[in-house]
Amino acid sequence: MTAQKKGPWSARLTIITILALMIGCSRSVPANDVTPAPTTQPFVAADIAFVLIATAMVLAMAIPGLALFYGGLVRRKNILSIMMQCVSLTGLMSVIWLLYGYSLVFAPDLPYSFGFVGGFDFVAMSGVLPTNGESGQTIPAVGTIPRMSHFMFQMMFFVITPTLICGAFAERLRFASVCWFSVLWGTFVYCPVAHWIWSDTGWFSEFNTTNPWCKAFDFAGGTVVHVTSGVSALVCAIIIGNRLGFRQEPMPPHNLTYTALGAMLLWLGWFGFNAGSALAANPLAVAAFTATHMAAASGLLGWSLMEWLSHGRVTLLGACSGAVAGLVVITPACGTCSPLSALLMGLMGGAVCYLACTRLKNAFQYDDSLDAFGIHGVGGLLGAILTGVFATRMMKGGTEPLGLVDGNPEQILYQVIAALVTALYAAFISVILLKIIDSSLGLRVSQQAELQGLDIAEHGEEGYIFH
Amino acid sequence: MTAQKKGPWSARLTIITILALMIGCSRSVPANDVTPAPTTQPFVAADIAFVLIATAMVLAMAIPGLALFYGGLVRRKNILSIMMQCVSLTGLMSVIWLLYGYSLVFAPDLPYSFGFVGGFDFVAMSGVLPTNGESGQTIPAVGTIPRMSHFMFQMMFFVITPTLICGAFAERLRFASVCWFSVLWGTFVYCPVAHWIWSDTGWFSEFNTTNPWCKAFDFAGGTVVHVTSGVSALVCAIIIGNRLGFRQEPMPPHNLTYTALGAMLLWLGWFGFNAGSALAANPLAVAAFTATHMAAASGLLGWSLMEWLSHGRVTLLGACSGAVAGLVVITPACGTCSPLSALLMGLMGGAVCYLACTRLKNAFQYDDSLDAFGIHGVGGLLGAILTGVFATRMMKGGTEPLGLVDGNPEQILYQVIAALVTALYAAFISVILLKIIDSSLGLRVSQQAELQGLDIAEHGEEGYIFH
Amino acid sequence: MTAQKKGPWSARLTIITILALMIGCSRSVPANDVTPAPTTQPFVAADIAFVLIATAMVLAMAIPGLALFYGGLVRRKNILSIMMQCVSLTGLMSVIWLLYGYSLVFAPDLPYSFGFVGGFDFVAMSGVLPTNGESGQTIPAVGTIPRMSHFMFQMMFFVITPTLICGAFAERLRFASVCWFSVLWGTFVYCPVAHWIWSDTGWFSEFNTTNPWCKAFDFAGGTVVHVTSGVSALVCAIIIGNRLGFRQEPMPPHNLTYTALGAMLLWLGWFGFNAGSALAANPLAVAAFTATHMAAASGLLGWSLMEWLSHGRVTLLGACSGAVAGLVVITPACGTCSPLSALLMGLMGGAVCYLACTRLKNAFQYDDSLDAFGIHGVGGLLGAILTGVFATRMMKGGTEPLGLVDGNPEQILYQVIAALVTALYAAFISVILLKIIDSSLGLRVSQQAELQGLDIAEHGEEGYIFH
Amino acid sequence: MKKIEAIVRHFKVEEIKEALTEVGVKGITASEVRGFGRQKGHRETFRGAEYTVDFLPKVKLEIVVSDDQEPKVVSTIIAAAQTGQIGDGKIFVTNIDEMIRIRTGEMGDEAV
Amino acid sequence: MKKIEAIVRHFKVEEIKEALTEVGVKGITASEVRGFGRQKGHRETFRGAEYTVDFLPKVKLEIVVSDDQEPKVVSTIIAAAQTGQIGDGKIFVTNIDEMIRIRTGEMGDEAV
Amino acid sequence: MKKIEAIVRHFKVEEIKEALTEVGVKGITASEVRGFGRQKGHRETFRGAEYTVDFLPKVKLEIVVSDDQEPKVVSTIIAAAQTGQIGDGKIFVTNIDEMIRIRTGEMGDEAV
Ligand SMILES: Nc1ncnc2c1ncn2[C@@H]1O[C@H](COP(=O)(O)OP(=O)(O)O)[C@@H](O)[C@H]1O
Ligand SMILES: Nc1ncnc2c1ncn2[C@@H]1O[C@H](COP(=O)(O)OP(=O)(O)O)[C@@H](O)[C@H]1O
Ligand SMILES: Nc1ncnc2c1ncn2[C@@H]1O[C@H](COP(=O)(O)OP(=O)(O)O)[C@@H](O)[C@H]1O
Repeated sequence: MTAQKKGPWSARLTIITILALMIGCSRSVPANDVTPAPTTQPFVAADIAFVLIATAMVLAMAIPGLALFYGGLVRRKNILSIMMQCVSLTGLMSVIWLLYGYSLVFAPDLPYSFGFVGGFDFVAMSGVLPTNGESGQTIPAVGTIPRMSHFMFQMMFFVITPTLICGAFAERLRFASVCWFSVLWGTFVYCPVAHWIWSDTGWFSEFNTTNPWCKAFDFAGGTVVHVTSGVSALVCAIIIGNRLGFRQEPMPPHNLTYTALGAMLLWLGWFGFNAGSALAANPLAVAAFTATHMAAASGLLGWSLMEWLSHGRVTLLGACSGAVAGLVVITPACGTCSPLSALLMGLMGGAVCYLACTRLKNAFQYDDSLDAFGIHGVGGLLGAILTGVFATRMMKGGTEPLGLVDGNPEQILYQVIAALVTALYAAFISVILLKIIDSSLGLRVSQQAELQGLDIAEHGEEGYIFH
Repeated sequence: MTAQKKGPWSARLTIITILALMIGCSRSVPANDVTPAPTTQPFVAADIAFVLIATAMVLAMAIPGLALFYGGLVRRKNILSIMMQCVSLTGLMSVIWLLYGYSLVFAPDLPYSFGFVGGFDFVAMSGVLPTNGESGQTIPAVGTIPRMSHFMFQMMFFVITPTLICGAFAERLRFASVCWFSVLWGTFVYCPVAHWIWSDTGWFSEFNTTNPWCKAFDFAGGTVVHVTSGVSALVCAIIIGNRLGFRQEPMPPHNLTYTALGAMLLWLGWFGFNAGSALAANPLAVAAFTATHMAAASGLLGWSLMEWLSHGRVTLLGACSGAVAGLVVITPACGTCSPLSALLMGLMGGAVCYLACTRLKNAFQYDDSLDAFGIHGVGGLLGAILTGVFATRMMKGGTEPLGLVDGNPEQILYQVIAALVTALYAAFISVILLKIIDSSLGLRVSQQAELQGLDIAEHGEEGYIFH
Repeated sequence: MTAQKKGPWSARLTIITILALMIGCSRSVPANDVTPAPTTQPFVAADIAFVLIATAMVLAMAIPGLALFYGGLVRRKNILSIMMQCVSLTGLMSVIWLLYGYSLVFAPDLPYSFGFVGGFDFVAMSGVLPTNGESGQTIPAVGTIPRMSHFMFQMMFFVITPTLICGAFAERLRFASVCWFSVLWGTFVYCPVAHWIWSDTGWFSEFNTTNPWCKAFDFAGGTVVHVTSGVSALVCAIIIGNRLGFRQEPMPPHNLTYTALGAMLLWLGWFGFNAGSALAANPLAVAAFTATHMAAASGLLGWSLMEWLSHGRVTLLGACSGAVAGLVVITPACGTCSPLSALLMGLMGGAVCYLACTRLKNAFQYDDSLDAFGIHGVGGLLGAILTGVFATRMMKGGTEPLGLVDGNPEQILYQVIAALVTALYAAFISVILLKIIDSSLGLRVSQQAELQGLDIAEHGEEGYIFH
Repeated sequence: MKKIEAIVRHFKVEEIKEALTEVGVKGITASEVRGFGRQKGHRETFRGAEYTVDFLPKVKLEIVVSDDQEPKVVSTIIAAAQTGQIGDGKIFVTNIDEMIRIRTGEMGDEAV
Repeated sequence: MKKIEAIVRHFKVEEIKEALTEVGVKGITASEVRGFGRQKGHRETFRGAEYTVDFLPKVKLEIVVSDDQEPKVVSTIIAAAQTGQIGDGKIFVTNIDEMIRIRTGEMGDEAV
Repeated sequence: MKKIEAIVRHFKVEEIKEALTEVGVKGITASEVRGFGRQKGHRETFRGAEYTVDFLPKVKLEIVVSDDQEPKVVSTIIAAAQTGQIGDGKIFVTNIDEMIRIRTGEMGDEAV
């Protein structure tokens, strides 16, 4: 672990590279000869409206939701650095998604990759953009919405996932390293995993009609988003090491009102995340919406219950953490479980994540600063498994039994396999990326910068000037 | 009024009871043999999309809207306690709504209750959830949306109403008492009143086609939400008594930026509350949306005008309070009045609530800490009456004259009766509930806790740690 | 420039006048004999839903978006004054829009005005409201939505535009003067310009099928909103003069977390602003949505890149400013340019606005306090021109070439003419209005009030009371 | 002249100010401090991390008075600030060499 | 050594700092205080409740200097801090027994 | 009695408090200050405007002790607060005429 800055040039290079790539790409795309020809345009206006709004809601989870949730938890001197990470990653990951992210996830398999990752068909939005031929404008579609709308909705997942990891290494990483890590992580972890689980040809994809290795349900990204980010967060916390003074001096949240506000916005935005994943304004979206809310409500109660039993009092931070834990747990299940099951899942999520963030973390003494693993990793894994328990055709329609309660116990196995493979893969790649970045740019800021706070040391700004 | 804590056990019992109930219910509901058979599924995707988004917007009124609006008004030492109440009640009331709240409001009359309250047909979402029979999935509907969507939309009203009351007893109540009071109040006040006014068989319901005692218009809940909560707030303020030091030392809002932010979010969320009450994306929703905005705008101007006339200057708190007052006043009327009438109603609402929050409160010296009565009670009553004045078929369609301006003066009488009966009932039950809670759990925190602030005393947390 | 207050009477008069006007108008409108007869009602529910939500999102840009973005940038002692301006202008401009604003923009030309401004056909919502005749309710339509919905959507643009200007004269203007200036500016600048560009008969309107002088593309208001407000902001900054102590003492933003939060909300709300301008939930809205997001993302990167090259570090304020700059630049173009062009436009917008806010302002030493000109003026002009470059039928459909890249270079000329005429007109009228107000009410607060801060001096309130 | 520094409870400040005004005190400078002493702190818990906050919010009042006013002022503060509970605070008295009113340049007792 | 405490207006701090630096002052400690004095407070209104805020925001500067520097420093502060309006603030001078630089342990005038 | 004022770094406060408790100190009053001195400030940039922040956040500890405790306390603070880097801060010692415990009215060394 080297602590000194490697000078701004590396950073400048980054930006220049991206810029070059961007211009290059935008030139190299002949916008009028897209091949994967979508012909009919079966658009449903209501679905377009719904997915667009849902897209905005998912973005609201990252900025300002997560920015505030995390921002409130750090010490005053690092508030801007965490907000900066959230907003900059939004910019950065969006561009990456446009350049190749969407393609790596949703394009047909890369040749000879054996379903590992998507190919380059959708690079730089080719095949996503409309085309104007002789016969008028042709707009590629996914279901009842333009593919561009699918592209945008999925982009927000790509934005928020690495941002979640920032909770693990808050208050000590160089900004340039955060950017590099996120871009590489998005490329090498998120894209393949999302391809496995959500593409038409993915190994674990329920949409893979030909030959899924093991069909896992992940309606809105429990595994794709939360297991990947949560497990990587743990790896980051361990490899990067504790904050200076961790467990010696108190490091209380500097502004719990922000954290509460952030949690509330996460709750609201999650409706877009989960219900929007139906990609249509239909009863399934309503079911997902309902399950989402009930799990948040009971996650809140579950965590509070644990606090009450152990300390005899409940905290706002606990209630908010519990709600988020409930939301994480329900994410993979919300399209297949009943609201009553959601209630139970949320409750369990709140309680289990409570234990992870208190007992587990204390026992192993890693500094997962804002509990990215404790909530997203643990909640994500729990949710993946419980989805196998509670999935039922009552909500999803169809005649096949889905989960354990529906009479299909082996689904649990599939869920566990998909989640574990994903977790191991994410952990493995994260280790490699961290090592590479540490030995080139250096991961951590200098000790002095860490004491002074990243806001001033890295960005030359202060959060609050109240005098 | 006893001040000492009755120990954490009572609180623990609460949670355990709820938990038991929850598990019990979720077990006892055979999800597949729902009776009230909805057969056709006339869903309109646009209405589903609209109502789902509106649902999220109503939730945004409670969290973070009200949490910030109220949070900014208390002293620094109680900021978390008020946010905690908002977020915890969201969790708690949502679960109650699922268990039996929705049923008590919207199910057919409880036998022998003479229309007082709904029965148990929809308990634990039976009759609300889809069913999977031989003939495929059947999804209960309300109008053009799934009943589950109606269930969710109405849930948010059930969540926000008791939360409004918290403004009256802010900064001095035990958290456990707030929870118990809200749950009982929701059960015994909100559910019956909402049944009277909104169910198909309610005494005052305009939807009661058979035999309404007196048909009152309450499009989005002026009486159901604001009169009930506002009047109960007054009762709470009086029975619970003043804060220590009230009228001796200044108790200025600790963060008016939060209050302003909260008011702005309330304004935005209210579009969901009011326009969403059309339960469809139709011209009526547009009319309600427009009336809502115009009343907020002129409520702001009305309150500011009064301030200008009495002090020669206007305040941000005044402008925000006026906007909220305008929104309260227009709530029952927004589906039946023209935007021009809305402008006048808002103006009157701003002015009248100004007087209630300044002159009236000063005259009677009750400590309605955040003016829950002054704004919601007074505004709600005023709105109920003015709805009888300004209701017009121009906006609502139809051929029957509706309100005074439309040539139907007696509507005012109906409005007054419904509002007054509701107000008296809410006050009466509130008194009883407060007495019960006070003699069991104890309502108020200890003097020492009140001086120290509820954040530390009740929750062991601090809002801001800025050093 | 006179500094002393002209007494509260002028202010009281203002309100009384508005009130009188309001009541007068609402009386004089015979709601049942509207003439411009809309007969068919071709409403599409999805479009109604979409435009209503978009309307709320645009409002969210002003309150709380801009209120926070600007609020964080001022010094602590002026935080409430800026929030007050945002929220009060929302109230005030909404009423003006109802009274005559909408009519001046969208009604048929005022006779003998030669297309300069709209007439009085829609005054006080006549011709906008539904009517109830023998043949049932008739609801005026615009496209597939009720005209009332168009009225509301456009209202929010009228609200936010003068609010943008407040950034230029923050921390030193009398509140009454801000109100008067905004109302007059809205009337004499916004209404004519919007008529030129967006009405069916406007000089520069692409919807003018008969005889446009020069057809300019301005999909969502780059020229109507940003050029007008940005250029007027520069005029205000120069005429009103610098803040006391400008360039002598530091005047750092007092709360960058608010500014970041505001920028994030602006980003989100802008989806409503831009995509909503399609007035329908169709692929065009998706395209506008996508372009909007990509420009924000690359605007952020563009500004950050410039910072990195000049200081070797990036700031949160820079990232947020860049995102907003990108959004401004894409506003006129979002309905006609591809997401890849949007990426380039945003990048250029971020970089150019960076130079305007740093180099240009420093060179000329005007005190455009919150960079309303630097971002909206410069970004608006740049966007207008680049729209002529990047407009392409690929996104918009049709067969005519649109912009330079599409083979229609002269479009750039049209864009420049429309933007320049608008800029000159806005500057000219702004000068006149400022002179009038200065010589009657007085523009600036007293020196003492400026030192004390406007919150206490003008409104008798404090933002934060943290002790 | 004497400088009297009093560390007191927040909610007593108004009362003390009024009592002091009555005995002729013309100026007070107050500041937010955090005090550690016999008064027990409270425990705070944030997810897993529990710790004790020992420094409790107090207000420090500084009042400069002429030597003869000192005893009166001290006893007034004690009377107004006392609750009898641990944590009422302390008063320190220091000698001041010189006092100057910036506005006028007046010095000594004139400046008080 | 002497400790010079000056209660001054916010917007004068930069000016004073620069003036002091010019006369050779090497260190200043500043803090936010609220002052009550001859300067009139302002009225605030929150819905019904109106009250006067008597404690106005000021800055306290503390500067320790050697005995001989004292007069110069005091006059410099007066010159820079004066506006002539009520509320300009006060300067108090106290004797300091000992001063130590924590970094080096240097004491007395060495440590200033 | 002596008043010991120490201007120290934020992250040293807990350590100092514990060290002082061990040598028998019963009370401390802490406050947030901003200090200007030899330690270099940092540059901040806000869009076009760049400037230097010279006043850096520090904590001021005030401890009143009996005369004989003074040297021990001072050396304890130095030991705990030192990092050896510029900006460690200063200690000032002043004589206190009188100290009173508000709760009981006890005076002098009794009140410490
Ligand atoms: N020796 C001391 N030096 C400086 N401040 C002290 C000292 N002792 C107490 N204080 C201040 O007085 C406050 C009250 O003291 P504490 O011991 O808690 O109660 P009491 O004064 O009732 O004995 C403390 O919070 C601290 O701010
Ligand atoms: N006797 C005093 N003791 C302590 N501080 C004082 C005293 N008198 C004034 N001050 C401080 O000086 C500030 C200015 O004093 P004030 O009487 O308002 O104006 P002026 O110094 O111009 O006469 C006050 O706000 C207060 O902080
Ligand atoms: N003469 C002084 N008077 C008052 N405070 C001082 C003085 N000199 C230094 N200080 C305070 O001590 C702090 C540290 O001083 P500085 O010169 O930066 O480092 P060092 O003490 O290591 O030499 C300053 O930030 C300031 O608060």
